[in-house]
Amino acid sequence: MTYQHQFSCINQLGVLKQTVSLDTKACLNDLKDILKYMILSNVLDKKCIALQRTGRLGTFAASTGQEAIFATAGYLLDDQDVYVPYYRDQAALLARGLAADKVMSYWGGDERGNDFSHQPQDMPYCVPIATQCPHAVGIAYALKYTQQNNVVLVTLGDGATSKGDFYESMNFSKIHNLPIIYLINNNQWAISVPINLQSGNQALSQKGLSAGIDGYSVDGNDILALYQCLKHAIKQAREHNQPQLIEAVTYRICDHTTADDASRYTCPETHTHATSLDPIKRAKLFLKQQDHWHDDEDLKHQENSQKIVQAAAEKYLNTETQPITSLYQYHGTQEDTTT
Amino acid sequence: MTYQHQFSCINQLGVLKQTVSLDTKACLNDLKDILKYMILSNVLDKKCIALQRTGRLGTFAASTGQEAIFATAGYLLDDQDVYVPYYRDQAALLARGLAADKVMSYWGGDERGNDFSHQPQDMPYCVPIATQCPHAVGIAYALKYTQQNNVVLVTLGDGATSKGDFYESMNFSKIHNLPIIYLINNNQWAISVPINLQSGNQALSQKGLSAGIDGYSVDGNDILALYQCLKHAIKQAREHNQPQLIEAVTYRICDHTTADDASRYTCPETHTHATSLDPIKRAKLFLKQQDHWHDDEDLKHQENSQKIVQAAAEKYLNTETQPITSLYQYHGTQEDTTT
Amino acid sequence: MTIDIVTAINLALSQTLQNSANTVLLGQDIGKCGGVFRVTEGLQTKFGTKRVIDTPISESLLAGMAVGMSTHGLRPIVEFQFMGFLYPALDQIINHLARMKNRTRGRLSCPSVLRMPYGGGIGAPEHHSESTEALLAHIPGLKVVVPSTPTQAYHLLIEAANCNDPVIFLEPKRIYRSVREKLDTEPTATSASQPRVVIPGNDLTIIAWGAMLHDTIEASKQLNRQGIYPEIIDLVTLSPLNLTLAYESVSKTNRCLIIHEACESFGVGAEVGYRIFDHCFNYLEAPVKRLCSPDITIPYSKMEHHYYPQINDIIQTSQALVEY
Amino acid sequence: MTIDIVTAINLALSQTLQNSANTVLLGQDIGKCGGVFRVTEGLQTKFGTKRVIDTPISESLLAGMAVGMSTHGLRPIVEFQFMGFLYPALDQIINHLARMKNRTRGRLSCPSVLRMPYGGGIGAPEHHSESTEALLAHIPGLKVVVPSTPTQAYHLLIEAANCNDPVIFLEPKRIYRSVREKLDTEPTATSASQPRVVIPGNDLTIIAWGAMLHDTIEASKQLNRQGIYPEIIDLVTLSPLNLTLAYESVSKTNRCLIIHEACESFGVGAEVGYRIFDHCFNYLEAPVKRLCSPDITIPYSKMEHHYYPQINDIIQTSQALVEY
Ligand SMILES: Cc1ncc(C[n+]2csc(CCOP(=O)(O)OP(=O)(O)O)c2C)c(N)n1
Ligand SMILES: Cc1ncc(C[n+]2csc(CCOP(=O)(O)OP(=O)(O)O)c2C)c(N)n1
Ligand SMILES: [Mg+2]
Ligand SMILES: [Mg+2]
Repeated sequence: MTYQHQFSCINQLGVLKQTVSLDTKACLNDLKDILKYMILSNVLDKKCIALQRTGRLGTFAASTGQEAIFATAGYLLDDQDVYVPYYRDQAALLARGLAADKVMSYWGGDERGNDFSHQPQDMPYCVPIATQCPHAVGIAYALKYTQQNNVVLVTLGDGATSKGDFYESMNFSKIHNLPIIYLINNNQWAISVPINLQSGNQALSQKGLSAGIDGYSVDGNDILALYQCLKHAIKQAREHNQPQLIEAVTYRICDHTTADDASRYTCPETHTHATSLDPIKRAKLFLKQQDHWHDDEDLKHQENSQKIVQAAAEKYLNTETQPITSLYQYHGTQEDTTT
Repeated sequence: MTYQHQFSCINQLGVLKQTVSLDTKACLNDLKDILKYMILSNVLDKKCIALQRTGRLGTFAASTGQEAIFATAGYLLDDQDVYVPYYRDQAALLARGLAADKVMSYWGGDERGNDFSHQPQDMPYCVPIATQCPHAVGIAYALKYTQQNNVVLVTLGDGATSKGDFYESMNFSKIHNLPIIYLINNNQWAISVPINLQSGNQALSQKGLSAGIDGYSVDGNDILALYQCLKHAIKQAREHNQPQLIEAVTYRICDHTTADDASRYTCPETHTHATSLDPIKRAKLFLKQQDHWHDDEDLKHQENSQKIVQAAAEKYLNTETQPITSLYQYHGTQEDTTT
Repeated sequence: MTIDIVTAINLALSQTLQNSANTVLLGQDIGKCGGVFRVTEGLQTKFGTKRVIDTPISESLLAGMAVGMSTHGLRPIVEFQFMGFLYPALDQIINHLARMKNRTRGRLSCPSVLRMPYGGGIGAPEHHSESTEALLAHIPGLKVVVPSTPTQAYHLLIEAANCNDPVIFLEPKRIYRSVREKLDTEPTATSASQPRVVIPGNDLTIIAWGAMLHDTIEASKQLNRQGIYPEIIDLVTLSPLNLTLAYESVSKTNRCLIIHEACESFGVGAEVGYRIFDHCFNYLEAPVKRLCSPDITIPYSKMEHHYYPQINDIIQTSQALVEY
Repeated sequence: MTIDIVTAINLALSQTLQNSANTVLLGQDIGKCGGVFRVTEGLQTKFGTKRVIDTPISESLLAGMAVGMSTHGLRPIVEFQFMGFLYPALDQIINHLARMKNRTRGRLSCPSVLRMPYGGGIGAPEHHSESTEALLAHIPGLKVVVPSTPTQAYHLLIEAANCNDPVIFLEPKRIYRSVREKLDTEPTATSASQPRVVIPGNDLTIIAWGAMLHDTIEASKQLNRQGIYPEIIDLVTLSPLNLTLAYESVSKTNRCLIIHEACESFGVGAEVGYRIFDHCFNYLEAPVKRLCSPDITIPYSKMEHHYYPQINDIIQTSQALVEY
């Protein structure tokens, strides 16, 4: 029972570390797909911020600089697995098949943004910090109970690891050996509270030890490290019902949300440095070196994403608001007799 | 940052392990005093159970078999330190100076049982599991803030280590380096739930690792091991503001409370074995071997305790109930202007 | 053969586990121990540890797991050991259990039952006598029910277990063992959660539920001897409120008394009282009265009889109301 | 120079920190960031990180620490970021903060203030618009206050900070910046937490607080033009309730309307409405009416104006009441 120090595979220049072996070509194809979702998420972020600034969207939480974590997680799960997001997961949801206009719909203040018809078993956005963890445990129990061979992946921020729900959840997951993966987006900030005022330990992955769960810390800007680590964790959870904890270390180079102004509390040098570690840039460098991405693709996928996002925005802006009756429709207070 | 495997100093026959050195005579004198409180607590347990069985006391939680943990903790704290109990701490409270009739008063359903005038800064009994931990953190912060050189010791059960409050508390204690000691009475049961259904890890002391706090597991029936370990922890907390976690491993050889019937869910063999490990017996054997306890003292201190407890029972039974006005007196809803 | 409320609930749980393979029970000590009040006695032996789950002490987790389980095909029935230990779970209950269906526009819903003993009068330690049903009743999306007899408890629990949405099931622990009757397992024509007239009468309407209902019936017997005949209504469902029966009754009796053991201010009696005032404004010959506990913390056991309304209080308040 | 409510609270906090060395502030983002609404702006720079403490995300811990700090010589003022995130702390608030004094027969008490923005109407995301004050009002031992103007906010906070017992301080975030006035720091003759008549009138009594008070004043202006003159009462303190002023008013106007943005059932309006019915029974010419939000979950921002009572609703309900 240990926690691993930060695991990484490719350096800042996209160069594969000598110790790492790339198992298959398939992996590189996967990484290429993941990169596309990262780009899409990045473009979507910008659009949503623009919509918010012009009064056409509510408060929005971007995930700029953290795309690799979410895109990889969303991509690696099977269709029948259950993804349990918090609120910064657009890259994962896109990789799971969510239409981009749903993201706008949600942040635009429309409950229909949570209608994940692409993956109807996925949980909706979760705002109260860490409260999604117990849900994930309940789902994992249900999956194991019905002997489905599926797993649950739940995400949370570094700030969320301070909250009781997270520990209580891990504790139960381990006692009952549930197929669950906890994935922490350690972006160093919880709004304005820095990680050293959030936790007094050396690594958040260490928090798994309290429950007897193995924890891994991984470079959250390193698409290959994330890929390998998440793949391993999903396998452990799926095949051995071993709960898993992964801390992906990154940096929130965006504001917390559009309601925030990070310049009030961050240090410009750190910000600049963090920006230079951008996971999209690094993934491109790496895939180019592996001959799986070509110069013209930068532009092509950027434009493609722009088109998708533009179409989504139009759809969102042209959507009628819900009928007033919808406000009253979904409160369960009627008895019924289905068993 | 590690957790220590179970630490013990004397074996079941009271024989000092070769590796252990007894620093001072003072220690043996202390242990003798602690033993007296253990005996008193044990006698008090029996009396309270008898009072409950005859309808003269409400539900009562004994601590039979766990006396060493509480008596040592209560004894080792300074007068100005703050003791934060849960509900099984009578041995500690007695060692802190609480009159035995107060224990009866509390379990007899009288709020005045919480009037710890002997140590007015100590917290009252705490029933909702683990909720005393955040109180202890607040107190530790207050002590450090006002630069008092005192520490807080908070106790909890093995079951309480499943609750969010415990983890949230440790996390904050470490971030702010507070003078606090968490002492777990791991008596293997939370009412009927055994430790393996309560936690999936190897040792409860490991839970400190989540917060970056060093944890120790100690034989909770070994008075010398407890003494050394608690003394060390109190020193670390007092002199270095390092929060400490101690798991004292023991066994609840009594029912959970008088409302419980442990025979419904425990195994008789385990119970018999656990009884043979009784800390009072072992402490006597050890102190006799160290020439700090003599055969006639067994009886003497037993009788002495009986006298104290009998007097307490009489006082309790002759106490008038509170005036009805007292029910209305202590709800703070009046403004005032003291600053 | 007569049975008590504990046994009735046990039978309803057993029946539900038998009929619905997706039902699971969660709670502290509900396995071998059978729960601190023995409500789940024998169920783990019969249905196994996967379906009757002894949990760690993590109330917030339990409610949160109920959310995840129920959105994903299971039908969890959670036992909270005492209502005073429910509070850590309120976050999950208010923010998720009650809202998931609305949040997802009906995509995910939370069929689940949260059971717990409530109320005092058994001489239990601090925090074991809570009656804070008003907190739950204020939350849209929750149904809050309270049985007061074994047969009713049985049907109410079966109904709750079959409900497609969350139900808070409050068990009046003071009468767990004292109220006995022959169990009638035949489904009733109307829903078990409908309010009902327990004793018809013409002089005033008394509304109660749970353990207080039985004190009210007792008081009523004594009032009868003085020629006062209250109509007694068992509210059964505290939220959503259905007061049709109460309005009819008060329109006839012109007087109304509401009884509960929670403290008075902002309690369930405020809502019921307000609504009756409002709807029966032209029928009332006296103000609607409440008989509740005072606005103080529940005293420890030695003094708790100074807290809850006692049978004599019911008699006196009723007399005063009739004479108003 | 006029100031807004945020600034008034900031000044009151600063004043309190200055005057009382034992006062500490606790909360998420209250340091450098100055709080998500900037209420604590500049205070950490001025009073240091030991007194203005940026905490981890652990609401339950914050309330629990307030218990421990306040029993041991400090006077904590805790900021909860939004009322929707208070729920994890309810256990500590209900079971400890409100009860410690009673439990220890006065040996330990909990002088502390729990501040939080409440209410909707600012287009915030889910869970950021809660108005569940009724849950807190039902708990004996807590004082619950709501300011509605800058000067009142200032004095109310100073008073809360000086109170020897816990005070829940609810900040109407919708009017944080919109209501401005010249700050009068002179202590008032009466306690700031007393209900007050905001506008005298004879035709009906309207009771409101927080942000809704201002909508009520706005509606009143329009009603005046129609010859209807409501007497408007700002309740200020939701618990413990003091309705003396309201009874006097209703005895004069014979009509009463209560307004709040929480959902209707089991809300504060139920208690206030019930009491007025009860006390003013012989004076009422129409039933006491409530104008509240419906019993549903607060909609996301696109539809929230269909939820809260709007100015027009106040006008129409008032008209109907006068014509009753
Ligand atoms: C229980 C709770 N408390 C407070 C908040 C307000 N809040 C929203 S986001 C946030 C910070 C979360 O930080 P982290 O978990 O690190 O996630 P990140 O936003 O950095 O991805 C806070 C405090 C909340 N949503 N829920
Ligand atoms: C929050 C909460 N949930 C449930 C209970 C009921 N309860 C009382 S004692 C207990 C078991 C506690 O076990 P542990 O922490 O191991 O302490 P022990 O009694 O064994 O010393 C439980 C579940 C409670 N008091 N508080
Ligand atoms: Mg973060
Ligand atoms: Mg235990």
